[in-house]
Amino acid sequence: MSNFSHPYIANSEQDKKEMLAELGLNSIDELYSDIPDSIRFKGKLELPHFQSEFEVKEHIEKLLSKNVSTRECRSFLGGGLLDVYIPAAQDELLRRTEFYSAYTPYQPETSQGTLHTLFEYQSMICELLAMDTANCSMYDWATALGEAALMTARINKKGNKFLYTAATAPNRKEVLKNYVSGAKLEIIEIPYDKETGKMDKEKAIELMGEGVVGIYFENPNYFGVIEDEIEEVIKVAKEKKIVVVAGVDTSSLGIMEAPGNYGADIAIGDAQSIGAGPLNYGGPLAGVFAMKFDKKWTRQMPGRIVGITLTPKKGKWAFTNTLQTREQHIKRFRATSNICTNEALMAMSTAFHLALLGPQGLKETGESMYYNAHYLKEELEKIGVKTVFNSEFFNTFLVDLKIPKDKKEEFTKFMLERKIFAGIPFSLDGETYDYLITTSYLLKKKDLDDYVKAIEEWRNE
Amino acid sequence: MSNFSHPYIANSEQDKKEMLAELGLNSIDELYSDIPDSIRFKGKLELPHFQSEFEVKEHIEKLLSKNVSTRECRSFLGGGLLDVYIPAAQDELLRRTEFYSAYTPYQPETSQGTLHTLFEYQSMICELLAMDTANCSMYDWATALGEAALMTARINKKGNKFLYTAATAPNRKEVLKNYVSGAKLEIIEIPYDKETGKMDKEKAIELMGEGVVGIYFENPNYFGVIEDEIEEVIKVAKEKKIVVVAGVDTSSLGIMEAPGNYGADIAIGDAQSIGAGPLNYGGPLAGVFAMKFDKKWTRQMPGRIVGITLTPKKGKWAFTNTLQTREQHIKRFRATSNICTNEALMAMSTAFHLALLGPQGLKETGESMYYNAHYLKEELEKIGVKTVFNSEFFNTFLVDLKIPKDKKEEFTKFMLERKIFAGIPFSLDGETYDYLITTSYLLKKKDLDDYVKAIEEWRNE
Amino acid sequence: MTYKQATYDEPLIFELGKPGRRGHLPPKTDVPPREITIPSNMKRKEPPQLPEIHEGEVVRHYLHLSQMNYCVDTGIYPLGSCTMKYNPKINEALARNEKLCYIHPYQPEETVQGILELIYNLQKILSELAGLPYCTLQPAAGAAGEYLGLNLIRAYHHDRGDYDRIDIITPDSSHGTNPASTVMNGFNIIEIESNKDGQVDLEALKAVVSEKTAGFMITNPNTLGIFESQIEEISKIIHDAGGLLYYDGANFNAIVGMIRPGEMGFDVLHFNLHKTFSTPHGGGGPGSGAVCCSERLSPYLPVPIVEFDKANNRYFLNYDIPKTVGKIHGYYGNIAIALRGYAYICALGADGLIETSRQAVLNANYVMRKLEEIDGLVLKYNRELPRKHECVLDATPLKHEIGVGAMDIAKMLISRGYHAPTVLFPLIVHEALMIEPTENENKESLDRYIQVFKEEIAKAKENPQYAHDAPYNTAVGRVDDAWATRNLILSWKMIKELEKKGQWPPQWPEDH
Amino acid sequence: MTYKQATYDEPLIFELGKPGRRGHLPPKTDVPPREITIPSNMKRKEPPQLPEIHEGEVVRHYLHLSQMNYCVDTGIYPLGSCTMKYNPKINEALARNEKLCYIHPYQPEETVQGILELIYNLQKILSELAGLPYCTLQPAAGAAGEYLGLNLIRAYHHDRGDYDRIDIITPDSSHGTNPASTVMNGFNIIEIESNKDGQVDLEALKAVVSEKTAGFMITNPNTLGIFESQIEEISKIIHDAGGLLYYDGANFNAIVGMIRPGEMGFDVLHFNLHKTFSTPHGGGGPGSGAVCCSERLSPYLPVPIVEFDKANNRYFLNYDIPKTVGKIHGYYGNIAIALRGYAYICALGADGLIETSRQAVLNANYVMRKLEEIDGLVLKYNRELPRKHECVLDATPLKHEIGVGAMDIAKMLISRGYHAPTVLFPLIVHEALMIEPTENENKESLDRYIQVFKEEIAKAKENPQYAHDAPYNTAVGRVDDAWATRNLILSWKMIKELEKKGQWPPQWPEDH
Ligand SMILES: Cc1ncc(COP(=O)(O)O)c(C=O)c1O
Ligand SMILES: Cc1ncc(COP(=O)(O)O)c(C=O)c1O
Repeated sequence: MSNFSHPYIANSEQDKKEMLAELGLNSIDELYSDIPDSIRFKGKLELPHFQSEFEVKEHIEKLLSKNVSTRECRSFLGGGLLDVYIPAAQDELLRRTEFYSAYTPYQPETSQGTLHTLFEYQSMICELLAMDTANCSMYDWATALGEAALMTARINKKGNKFLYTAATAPNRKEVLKNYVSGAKLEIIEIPYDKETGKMDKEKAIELMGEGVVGIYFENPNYFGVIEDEIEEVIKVAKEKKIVVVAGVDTSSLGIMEAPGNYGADIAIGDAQSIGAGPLNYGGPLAGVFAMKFDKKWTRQMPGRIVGITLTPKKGKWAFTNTLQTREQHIKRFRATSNICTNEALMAMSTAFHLALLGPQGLKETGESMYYNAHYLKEELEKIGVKTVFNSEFFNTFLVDLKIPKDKKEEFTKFMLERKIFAGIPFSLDGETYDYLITTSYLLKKKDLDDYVKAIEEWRNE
Repeated sequence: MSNFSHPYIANSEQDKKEMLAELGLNSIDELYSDIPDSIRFKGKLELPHFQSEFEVKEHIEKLLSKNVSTRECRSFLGGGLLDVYIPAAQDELLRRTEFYSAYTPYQPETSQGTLHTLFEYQSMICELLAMDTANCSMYDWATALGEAALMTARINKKGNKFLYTAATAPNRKEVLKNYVSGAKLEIIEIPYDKETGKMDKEKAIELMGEGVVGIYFENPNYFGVIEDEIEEVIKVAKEKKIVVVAGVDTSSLGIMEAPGNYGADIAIGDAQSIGAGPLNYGGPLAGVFAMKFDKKWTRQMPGRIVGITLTPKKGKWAFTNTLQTREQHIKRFRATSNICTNEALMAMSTAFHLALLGPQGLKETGESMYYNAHYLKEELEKIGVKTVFNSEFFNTFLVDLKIPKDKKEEFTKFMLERKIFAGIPFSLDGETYDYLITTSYLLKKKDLDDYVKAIEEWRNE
Repeated sequence: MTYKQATYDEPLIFELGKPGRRGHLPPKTDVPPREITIPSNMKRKEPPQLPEIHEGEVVRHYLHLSQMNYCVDTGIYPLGSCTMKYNPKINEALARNEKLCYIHPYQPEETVQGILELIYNLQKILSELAGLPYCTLQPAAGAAGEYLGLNLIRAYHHDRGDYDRIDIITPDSSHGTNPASTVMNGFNIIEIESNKDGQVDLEALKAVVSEKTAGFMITNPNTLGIFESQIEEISKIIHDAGGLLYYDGANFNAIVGMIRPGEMGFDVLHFNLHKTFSTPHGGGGPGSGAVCCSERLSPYLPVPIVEFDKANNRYFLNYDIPKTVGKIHGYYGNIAIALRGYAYICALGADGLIETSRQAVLNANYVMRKLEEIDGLVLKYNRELPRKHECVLDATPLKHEIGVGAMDIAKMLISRGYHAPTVLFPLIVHEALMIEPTENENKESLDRYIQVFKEEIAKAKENPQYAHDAPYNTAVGRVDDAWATRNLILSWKMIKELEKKGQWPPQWPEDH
Repeated sequence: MTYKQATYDEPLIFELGKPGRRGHLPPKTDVPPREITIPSNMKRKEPPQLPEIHEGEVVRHYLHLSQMNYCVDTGIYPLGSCTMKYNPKINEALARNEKLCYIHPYQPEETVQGILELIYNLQKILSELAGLPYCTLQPAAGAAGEYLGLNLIRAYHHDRGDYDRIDIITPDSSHGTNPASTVMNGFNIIEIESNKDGQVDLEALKAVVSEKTAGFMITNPNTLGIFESQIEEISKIIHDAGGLLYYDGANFNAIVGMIRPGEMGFDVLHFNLHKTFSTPHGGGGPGSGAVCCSERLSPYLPVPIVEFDKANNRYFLNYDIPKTVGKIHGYYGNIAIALRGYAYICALGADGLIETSRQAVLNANYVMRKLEEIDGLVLKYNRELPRKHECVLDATPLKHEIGVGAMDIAKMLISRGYHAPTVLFPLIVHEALMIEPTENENKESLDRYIQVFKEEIAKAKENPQYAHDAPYNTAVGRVDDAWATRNLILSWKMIKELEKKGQWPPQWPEDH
């Protein structure tokens, strides 16, 4: 390894020699002398290596070139993620190394940039959701759901049942299941109404019996259906001190009501849809976690929280991580969550996005999506294609395509040839696929018309 | 224009109203009341407009998509520009808004970033060229040549003739001609030797008669030929106090001698080849202008210069624009040049690039280019294709192709089909084209082999 | 010497806006507007009170904030356990590729072959480094990796009908996430004390091992920077008891290419790509906590795993893992972060990665030996032992002597424009200063840091109050953490409510 | 109120390196090495003494420097005549497109149709705004545009056999580049005094006009921010005398879409895309100084001009301009800058551009009326006249009263974290404070600036020394420009030589 020199390594051979001399050593090997020889790896590692930055770039770009992006192929995929546009100003801010190459702000006095921005993120989330307090991110919506379930059990010590609706996204259900397994929390599914796609409210009320600590629903739910008949369910939950957790499509909040205004105690979701970042093949995302303020409850929150505090200079308040005694680095096994590294940069990115978008931008993007989806639905109906559920929706609906299992791949290809990602296949009967269609604000009339045309062609084939 | 709101405009309608009220005005129109109605434009402007940033992006990306870049097609084009690789770290620094969105540092105390970096640029240029002082950029090599010619006339007041070699790049000749026209400077071409492609030194010495203020040559010259027989010419110039101006390919300086070490008084070139920036279809570039230190001469330099100075705090020196009394904003028509806005950011970018590259990197890129060119030359010779001049060269040579005028377009297409930009066509006889070939360090053996194969195919067709 | 952190009186962004200003014009559909028929109970009544600011002012606001933030490109950032290494800029550039940014996790597989290949390659690389043949990138961070690892351990025991293994053993030097993940995962945690060498006490370990032992979690080198040299013995004790071994790979930057935990009998390991493999920390995240495991744990891996179908020359997402523990992330993990780690590995190769570790270790030992000389700081646990990528000094003597502890030292360092070490962690060293310089510092940088350390402690000795009043040149002076917890002002909404009650801005206590 | 500019003791980069360190590994050919047969007199003997630093430290060095630099995203940057407007970030992103960056000016035309179309579009747009049908983007900046414009004027006269027209007339309020370009171009300059309204004195103009008049150069609005309302009369006087009219369009941000100089008889005009159309100033450049001209000057345009071949539906570079003045740039100008300007125009459209101008004018007048109220500052020239995008206040009364002039005021402003106006320019106002806020400031920002202006002048009145000692919170205190000129230390090489002579670092004079 003599004369090894690399841009990622600060010291030269010369430095190494000088430092070893000062330490009275002959070789760095001596610093490894305490490691038993028997466990040293003596083989040759099989790893890629490129001689220059340019070649690394070429290699990775060549790999990525095999992908087809939603900028090349019209995407009707949603399911919790949204094909957003990241304004250039947002990306420029994200590229500030002061933000992205900082650690968790353990020394607040020299980290006000991160803290101040995260406080703004928390605040914007609260404004959007009509909540009082938010943490500065979970990994994603799915893990936020897991954490929320666990938190309801910490608040409601006398139970171990957590209700959730069947119209929850399948991937989030999976994570929920995994997250509650340790806490021995039993999760119980509330069915949905086969006609409307909404939560079956009678059933929900029935299930809210002994030992239920929390109830979760999504709005709009996974089928895109707006849950507009939940008043009674929430009323009962409140009476029984069951914590109400709402999962919302954050991108809907320019035109849809905030969960805090219809009774949610805890609201979760993903900030990706409000511009935390692009799709990134599903990560990094930014799990939103917000709640109504209650001093005791807040102390049960998972994740990092930034608060305001005083400095020695009168009048000069500042920001700091607060309630750290809930966290693993202090509380170890008594912590409210194991989360340490979170999605802070994505949270900051969300603040940049929302600051640029403003209330008007949020409203406009919501409207665009709404117009797109409703236009598409009507055009599909004109060619005789119906939606599975006959309810109000925002930007997503389940379209009654009934593609047989063995035709699914052919259908995908057929649509791909027309530069369309057709939607998320979803099987109600186990035999055929309907498609969950989401219309982002990037789609134009022509894209929607092309979709309808493609479906028509498919059916005529 | 009511309720016009745009991200590039700070005030809202509300602000406008408040401000107008404070000014006692009813409308902004009143602030234009002094403009005669007769000259107001009353038509409708025909300008493009897009409703969102996304659409602007789409529009411009769609335009650019019609280009074929040197990342898609192997480029053998040079002629003063080099297909460089810009390290990601350099671009990140260039994206620091503190650098790119600052003005000329008129208030040095709050602009040390720009000044310090420009001083480093000047210093690196001096190290490269073995010069003592450099300005912090001209527009490009061509205008640097024009300015250099004018400067020699300012120094040598008693003449009006400026010599330059015929092996100067045609575009630079054109600019030179234009720049000296006002000063009534006569420019005289020194022919080159038809065998070697070097400056005809006898002729040069002969031309260095009465009234000659400066002499200019390029090294390697436009044909890629190394001017290694100029000692005598320089000696005579020195005796006659004729200012020697050398134009150098800056990318050669890792392996080629610095002009300051073989007698140049002024050295010019373009920093693009040492990474000021990518090709950018020819601009922005960064004209290098450096010279040996001579207090009097330095005061005749064109362009902005950063120097060191003192601050009130003992021991704390700092940077400031110096010798400003040469410049147009102070000296008006007595200024040494009309240049105001220069290419400062490109100069700073050059500093970033050279700081990253270091002496080793500069040497390696030079070597890569040298190896490439010499390999290519030999491989071409193997198929019977010779170079026009039989001299030592760096990374560029003129290859004896003799493509007839009426075949030129066909040849271009033929090479394009093989994903090759064939080089710069150059006609020695006015009837046929030879090609000036430059091999950047981005080319690999396979690219060179493909070039040779293509030529072979062409000749066999 | 002068250092001043940029300081702006920057308001909350909510104080900046004015109705009607626009920061960005988002894309709009050309489908004609229509009535919005969202039922009134679910229709937004009050628009959210987001700021209304033009683009230039948004940029200014966050530019100011950014300059009030220390980062690894500001200077040394030797947070122990955090591996604050340089984040190569090429990685950031590559992560902006549209064919990474704009691909949806549910796209047809034939349209994501590039990213699947990259994920596959990275899985293979990490397996190669861990010496464990299986890998998933699904965990979003290290703690999630631990959680998953524990899932696998439980699934394994349960699958064998072994439901009684509920104990996870870990040394008291372990990172806080280890016990937190353990308990969150439903296990019982047993922490054993470290011995005088700062290593696992084998006797203590033997004493707690039983038929209830599900597994053992260890970081190696541990949070003291000490390599657990008895790792083979530990491995044997646990395996003999029927337990499994979890390797917290957060400290892998000390040993890349030199030790492969799989070869020491470990069953499962997580990597922190945001430590060892240079992906940025982002002021707290995102990370990427890839997990590698042995053959016997592979049946339980989360779905999907990226595999290669040789016959069809095609990468695919394998959901067909019947005994899978399910999912621990909504999709496949932080792929855009993983890509950065992959780029880093490609740039260094095996030799480069090994050299990186060696340099990180050299730097840590160099700093340690120099700082040890300072009167008031001691190297707890066997001071003869070389440390690996980090070391932990104890300022307890100084604290006893003049009342200046690790936190005061931290504040004095940041006054000077250098970041502090991790302080007061690991908990087993009371006034811990945990220093991990990484390979991104050269000798001059370390010497400067050592010098500043010495100068500041000297100043504190002369005047302890100087230490308590630090920091000085940062954007704000020492913040009052206790006040924050007592008052809990956590959002603009809460501020507005305080304002209504006349309680904002806050009153400074008399004695403040 | 607190403001501190970031301050680091940053050495020259040459002091940082150490042999053997690498900052970047450049691409390397796989062609085998060979002996380098460059003749020995032309072979490099000593490698250039460039720094040797690893990537992380290079980034740190320039990061520190960047934070010690004020920019338009730091705050108001009201440099009169400079139009420091916001540089939209989308423009920077677009300029990174590989299909812009990596195209060579000598590529076959069929491979650059995209950029040619963009250039063509922009030429048309600028012509539309100027009211002049021809356009070239070749000039790299405004001064180069002037130079070219003068070329055209000369070519025109010469082409008509009119060799005696050697005078260019310009008001004394003109920008320094106007006379400089004039003389550099071989013309004789005649500067005429402004009248009491700060406008061209028609009588003075008539007095100097003659058969030697080649042309007239004017900025409108002029550098006082005043619109030359007699522009038609001027135009007539010059044209009647056989001269041509040059419009310095650097101040176009006041009048976009409202006035088209071509319609007022102007023959040639340059735009500063780096002012009016938002392209960044880059600490001094690059710019882009597009020139538009009338039919009669078009035969002399520089080669090549981008044109559209309708028959073949193809854009091309037209070199076939027999009477061309040649070239004033090596290639086609600063194309990557022009692209930014084009993007800006596309984002605003006609209505947006017009509104931009109106807002810029409103802001300038607002500031002017508020600052006028300050005792010690006066608005020279007709104070009734509204200004356009900028205004010029004169601090001469203050200077007389307490010895505090425009430069002192500038230094007090930068102490507070706001950039100063242009000072001591135009030369016809002695203690000039030339303020151009642009449309990128909102009312709050202007009010803040006005407030700071007032506060600082009040402080100066209380204690003039405070003003002379400013600035305070900047990275360095007031620099000594005279010392710099006397000592001329212009490169690291010169420093090394001073060092050898024991003259570095510099000695502070006793009285300093
Ligand atoms: C030793 C150790 N283990 C685990 C973790 C947890 O990793 P993460 O923060 O990615 O969840 C850390 C990170 O701080 C660590 O240092
Ligand atoms: C009025 C005026 N004219 C001409 C110029 C010169 O333009 P440039 O700096 O682009 O050469 C300027 C720029 O400062 C200016 O303000």
